Amino acid sequence: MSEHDAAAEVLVAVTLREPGEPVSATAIREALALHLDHSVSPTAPGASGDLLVPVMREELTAAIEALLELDATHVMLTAFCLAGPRVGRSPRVQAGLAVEEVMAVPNGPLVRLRIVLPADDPSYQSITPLVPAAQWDEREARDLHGVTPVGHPDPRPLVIHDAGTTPASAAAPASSSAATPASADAAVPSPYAPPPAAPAAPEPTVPPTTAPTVPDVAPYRAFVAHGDGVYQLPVGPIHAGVIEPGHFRFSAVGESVLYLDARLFYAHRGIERMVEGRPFAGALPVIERACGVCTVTHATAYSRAVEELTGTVPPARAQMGRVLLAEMERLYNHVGDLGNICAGVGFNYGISRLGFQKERLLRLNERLTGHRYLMGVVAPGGLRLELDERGLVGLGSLVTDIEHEVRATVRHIVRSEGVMNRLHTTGILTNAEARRLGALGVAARASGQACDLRIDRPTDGYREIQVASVGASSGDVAARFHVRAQEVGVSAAIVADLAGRIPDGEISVPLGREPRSGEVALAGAEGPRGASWIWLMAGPKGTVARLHLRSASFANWPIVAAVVPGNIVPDFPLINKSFELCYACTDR
Amino acid sequence: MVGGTPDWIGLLILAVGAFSAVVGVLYALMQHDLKRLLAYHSIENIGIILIALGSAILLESHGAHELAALALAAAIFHSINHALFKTLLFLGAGAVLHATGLRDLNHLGGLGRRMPVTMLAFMIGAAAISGLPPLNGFASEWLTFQGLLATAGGHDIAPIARFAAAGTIGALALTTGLAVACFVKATGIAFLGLPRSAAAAAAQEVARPALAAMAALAAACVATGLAAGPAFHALLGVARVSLHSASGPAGPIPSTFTPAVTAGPHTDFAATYTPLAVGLLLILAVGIVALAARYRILLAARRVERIAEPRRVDTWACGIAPRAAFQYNATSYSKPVRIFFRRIFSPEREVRIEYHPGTAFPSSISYRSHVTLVVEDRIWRPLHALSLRAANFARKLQGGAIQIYIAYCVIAVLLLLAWARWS
Amino acid sequence: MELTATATSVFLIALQLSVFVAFAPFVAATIRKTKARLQGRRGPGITQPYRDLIKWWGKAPLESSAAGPVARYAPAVVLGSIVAAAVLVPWVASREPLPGTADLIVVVGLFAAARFALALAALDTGSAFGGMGSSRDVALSALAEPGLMLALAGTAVAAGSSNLATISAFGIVSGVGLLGPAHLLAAVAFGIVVVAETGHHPFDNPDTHLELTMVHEGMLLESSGRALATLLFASELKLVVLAALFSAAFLPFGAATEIAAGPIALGLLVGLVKILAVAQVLAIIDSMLAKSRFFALPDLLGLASLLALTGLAIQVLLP
Amino acid sequence: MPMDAVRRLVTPLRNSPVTSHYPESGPLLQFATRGLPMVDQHRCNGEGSPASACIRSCPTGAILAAPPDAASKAPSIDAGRCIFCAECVSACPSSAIAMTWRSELSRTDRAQLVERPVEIDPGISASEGSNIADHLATTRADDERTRTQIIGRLGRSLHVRHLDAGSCNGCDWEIAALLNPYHDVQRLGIDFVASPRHADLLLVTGVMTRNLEEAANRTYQAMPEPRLVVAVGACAIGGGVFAGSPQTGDGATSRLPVDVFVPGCPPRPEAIIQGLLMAVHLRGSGIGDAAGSGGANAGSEAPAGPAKAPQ
Repeated sequence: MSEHDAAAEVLVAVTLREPGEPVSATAIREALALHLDHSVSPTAPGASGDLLVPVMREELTAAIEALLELDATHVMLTAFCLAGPRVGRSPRVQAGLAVEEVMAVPNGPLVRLRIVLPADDPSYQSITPLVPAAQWDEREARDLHGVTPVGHPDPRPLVIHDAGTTPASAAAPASSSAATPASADAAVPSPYAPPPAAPAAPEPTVPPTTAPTVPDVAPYRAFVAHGDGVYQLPVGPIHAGVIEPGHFRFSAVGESVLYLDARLFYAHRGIERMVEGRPFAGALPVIERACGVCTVTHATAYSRAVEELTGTVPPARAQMGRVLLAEMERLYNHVGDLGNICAGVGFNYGISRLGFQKERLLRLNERLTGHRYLMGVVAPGGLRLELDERGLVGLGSLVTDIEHEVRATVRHIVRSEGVMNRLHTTGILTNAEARRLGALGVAARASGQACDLRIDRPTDGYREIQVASVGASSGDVAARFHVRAQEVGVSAAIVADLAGRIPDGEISVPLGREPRSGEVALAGAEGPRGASWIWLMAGPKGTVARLHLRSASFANWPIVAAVVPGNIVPDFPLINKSFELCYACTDR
Repeated sequence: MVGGTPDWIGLLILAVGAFSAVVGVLYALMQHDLKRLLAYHSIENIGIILIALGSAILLESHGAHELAALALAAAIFHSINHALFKTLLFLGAGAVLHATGLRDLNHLGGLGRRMPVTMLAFMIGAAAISGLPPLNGFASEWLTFQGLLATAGGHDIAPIARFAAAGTIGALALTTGLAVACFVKATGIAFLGLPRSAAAAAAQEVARPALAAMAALAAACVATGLAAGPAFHALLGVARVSLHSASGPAGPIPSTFTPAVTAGPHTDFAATYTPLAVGLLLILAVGIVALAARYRILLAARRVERIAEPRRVDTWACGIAPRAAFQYNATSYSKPVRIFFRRIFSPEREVRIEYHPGTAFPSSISYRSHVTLVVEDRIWRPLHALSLRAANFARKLQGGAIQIYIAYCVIAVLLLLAWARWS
Repeated sequence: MELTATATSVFLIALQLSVFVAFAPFVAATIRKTKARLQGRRGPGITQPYRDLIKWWGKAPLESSAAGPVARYAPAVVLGSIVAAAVLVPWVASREPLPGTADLIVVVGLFAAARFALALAALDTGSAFGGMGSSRDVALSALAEPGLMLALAGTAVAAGSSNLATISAFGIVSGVGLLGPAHLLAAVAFGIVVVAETGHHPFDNPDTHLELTMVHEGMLLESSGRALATLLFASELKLVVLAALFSAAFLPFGAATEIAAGPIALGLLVGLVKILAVAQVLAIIDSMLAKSRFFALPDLLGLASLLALTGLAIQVLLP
Repeated sequence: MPMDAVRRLVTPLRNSPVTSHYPESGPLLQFATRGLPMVDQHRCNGEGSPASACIRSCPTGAILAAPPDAASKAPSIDAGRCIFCAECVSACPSSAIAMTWRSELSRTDRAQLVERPVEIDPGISASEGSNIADHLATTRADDERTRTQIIGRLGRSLHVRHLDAGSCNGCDWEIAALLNPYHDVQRLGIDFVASPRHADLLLVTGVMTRNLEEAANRTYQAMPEPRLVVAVGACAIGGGVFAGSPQTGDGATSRLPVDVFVPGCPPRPEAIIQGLLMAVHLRGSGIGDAAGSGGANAGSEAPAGPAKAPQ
């Protein structure tokens, strides 16, 4: 057996996808008009090339059906407050709450279906029966903004755990505390005010976007199976290893899992609310820390959203630098995840070898940016800090060396029958399920779904480089393992290629025009776990009016829960690690 | 019956015994009805008795009279022991039924707190039937093993019989291992942890006479275990006489029997087990460790916290409040065995999921499982019915006077002795 | 004469028990150290298990709200049973430390008693993980039992007794002649059972922090302080006793055949080396193999039984 | 295949372990490493008022204005809040703030985390670089002294339970990195355990979100005495960038009695080891040993006034 065969046999290369026929905005409008009673008002593409389509609240499902016929996929659903007269382009929009469902048309623009809800009845027909991938989005929007999806199959609280038991203080209006972070120390007044404004009296820049009413939900109860011999296995929120908080309630009979109810959002810090009213630059440290290991992804998505709102084009060095950093982020995550899969089966050789290679990658990150997790570098307008020249020198060869080590280790793992026996056929996510539930990233690619923002909607430096696409079809833990292993090679090649040829010049430019209040931009970035999206609405004077971060983990978590039933209890950690999702960027 | 019987009958009895033992304990493991569980264990124990009987026949037919007597004595000893601990266990199950109205283990739990004497007695019975030293079940199983080892090692015995005995050793070992699993399940799920139903939470200890009966039987299990030497000696005499009548003169009765149970030193196989020594050693070791832990007399830390009683805290449930529903139940406890032996059980399960209309989101999930008792349907149904009747009979006895239990035991022993003597 | 025999017995028991007790954490430490070195790291020091045990022994006790006397006293029963087994197994000398008791079935029974107590204690706390570990442990041990008994039965049949001292002495007398195919098959079967009973790969992962995959440690999750120290020490001691059992039954060479200073010292030395060798093999297995799929384990244990039975068959069917 | 396995097995034996010798040797830093910023009080022209550029630039309020009666108007830096973003360095009009490589900043006292501006003799300060180097030399000597003291007290065993109280995951991954072959904390007698029943020390990361308060309290209650709490990272110390969010508390101190504070965002692994060793030191000196109670609270003088955990 040759060196690579073992790893390659399960791989179904989906490289060089046929670029489909581009779908124009006009085509989408026509498709929508077929399903809707009235003609769709011609809206010009937004700042990020997206299409805003205001629809009546009764027409939302019809509009979605129209888009689904175009093979559109769910991206996110978010709610926000439409206070003030200047919001939006549609004259029908007056005030109150609005909900936007964002869908991506393949080879076409993103479509934002916007419905406006009357203040006295902030409800709409749930789209989850139609778009199962929107299940958590709708529950989150209800918890945080009070918009009720009527007919949602799972009306339990999601984000605010004590909703329905005590008045959720999150839903209480608190615009001043949201506009400026309250200082924990009285000795430091107003530590972080908008630079140009007077620090003393922060003017209430934007009204609170949260609803004034407590969402009408019942207290949370875990969903469990019933029957003779069924017991509930509680795991978390405090896990046994060094793992983030999340509660998993298994309904099981002995070792067989019947159902898994995942309760997350323990680490909900209210990030989106915190940044409201902050200047664009001021929101960055918080967004960056939505998740400590997807910092480049989130910072890039946010920066691109700001750049699109302000019409800023980052300099070439920054664009390539972002690619380099993103691939470094993917590298250390993937190598660590491969090691974690070994930990899931207790394979000490893989754990230690890959653990050490990950440590080496983190060291390279620090050499390059001064931070092991690459925080504080990517910023709106380009990069905040210069990439360290000493870090760039030899980066390519070091990364190549690490990649060789990783490949050798993976080869040993693949040849170790005991390990592969556990990975094969465990935690299967079928192609159809992946599509139905809106899987992203490695999870989707290992189930035969070709989805990669770097290829589908390239931005920054990705427009100038060729990213090889890898995938597998079996959708089990082994497939995800192999996809990651292959992607390590792809990323290492990109880093090795770019490290020596980052263009010289400025690392950042000042932000361009000041966006109109109420203007919205959408930007995504492909992180190690898949595509993360930022939905950003500008407030006055270059501030954040409303921000929604839909991380890749958020989209993938319900899928983990759906994949586990039918497997046995001791395989759950392995399945979980093969998806390797963050809790932090899901919970925010 | 034992003496002069052809080999094939011995082999047949051995095979039937091994089969009965393994199948009995496996089916017992699948039960979560306490009484049915115990009833299946009767099949297991009959199997063990048959194994001893089979080896006795094989040994006898090859002229190893002394060892044959040993094996036959083992069979009788085990039937007596079985009568003791099985009665004790049925009484315990009856007490549970009386206190809670429940026989389903999946609804029990935490009874030990409210019924400590019943728990202790049941636990002793469980340890005895699981064959744990130094109790009586271990003594007779030890002898059964000795009979098998002697058969497997006997140079004059036909190879096929020796191999059969060797295989039966494995079967008997599997049986004892599974019996431990089954009785940890029965004891642990019923008496330990948190109550799984309101009835279990409200249980009250049964009346004193019933407790006395259980205590007496538990004491008998311990005493028979520790005094296995003399008991065995007496039974050996019976067995010898029985064999003698059938197959000519046996060897002289050895005078070397000590309190130890010895597998005759006169043949090519010998072993000794001194229950009293092992029992004392165990009590000593456990006692020293327990005292050391209680008073921390060994390796006391530099600064010993003066905490008389342990601080009580919620059972760790990963950061949430513990609940009874989080505990393993009887079905779950034996699930690994059910899957290990799925070919025998051909388990079926039915997971019924109802969905929210028009979606793939479940609105309710219910689970049912069923174990097909293939062996039972085809082979063991009569025996099964018999043991169930025995179970029902024992249940009728539960609340009653101690004389009845004693009478029951005595009758059982007398019947067995009679069988051994005149068959 | 009688007095001398008793004194010798007492001396042997004291020697063996104190060496086992003092040595058990060290054996555990060598396993950890070897594993660390095989992973390219320095690993914990050789005294670490001692420090851990002393530390836990000195900590304040906690008791779970659901637990009762079973959880409280089970650790003593567990360790007591293993200690009793430690007394019975002939190790330094091929002679019963305690006369009339060194029976292999008794030793196996004592292990079963320890398992019984621990499995019950795990259920007493009302913790899902305790029940899970307990259920897995008794199921695996039940399947390991035939392999264990058949492997030992092979040696018993060969020696004509289930007395371990007799078996050990028979092995020494037989010398190299002992190492026939039947013996080797039984030894391999017993080795598999030792791996299963001590909770090493592929049966259990002693290093895991994932409670869902635990077997043995799952039962210990609720223990704290002295109970934890007792149970951890019991499992360290169990490994030593199993290794000693292995050496008595399958590799008795080196054990003293007469009671004199020289042979006893040699027996001690050789005995320690054998136990350490068993431990190192476990460490290497841990480093080479992954933890197996839970429902693949019966195959492995079935293989052990089959090997042992084959060994026995060779013995009884071939003259 | 078997040859493969053997080769795999013996490779690490041929090479010496990759494990670091921290704390005998220092941490492995890079040129670019961003440690705690330092304020040069002579260069600082600052009026030290809240309006100063550095104070306004700091996203976490880690730069504290000098008290009105202080001789120098230069601000202090609160290591417990600093996220090492270097925003203040670029904001300072007089280049009085510089990044240093100092990353091992653990303290048992919250108040000690506030770093006063540095006294540097203006005569020597010919160049900015030499000042920083001098300062670094003295602080590193301090750190090394602490380290050697700590090693003297070690020789015990420490079992650690990690508690994520709502972190961004960064600290958690650095804690996980402690187990990799390079850091390998097991060599120091430190190990991570699955059950709080087995633990001596609770390693807390994150801001203590409202959703986790109950779980955090349960975890602490589930630990046997004596027990210690170490707060890792800016979030656990005082909320970090998330301070003031209505969904969070202000770090572990708002619920648990913290004994050792480990600043950083996230702290480098060596810094976490330093914090753990400092906790071992505490145990050795008896500070964390009060049985039955929540343990002596070494951080009680912290400005945030950590609450004792309810018993």
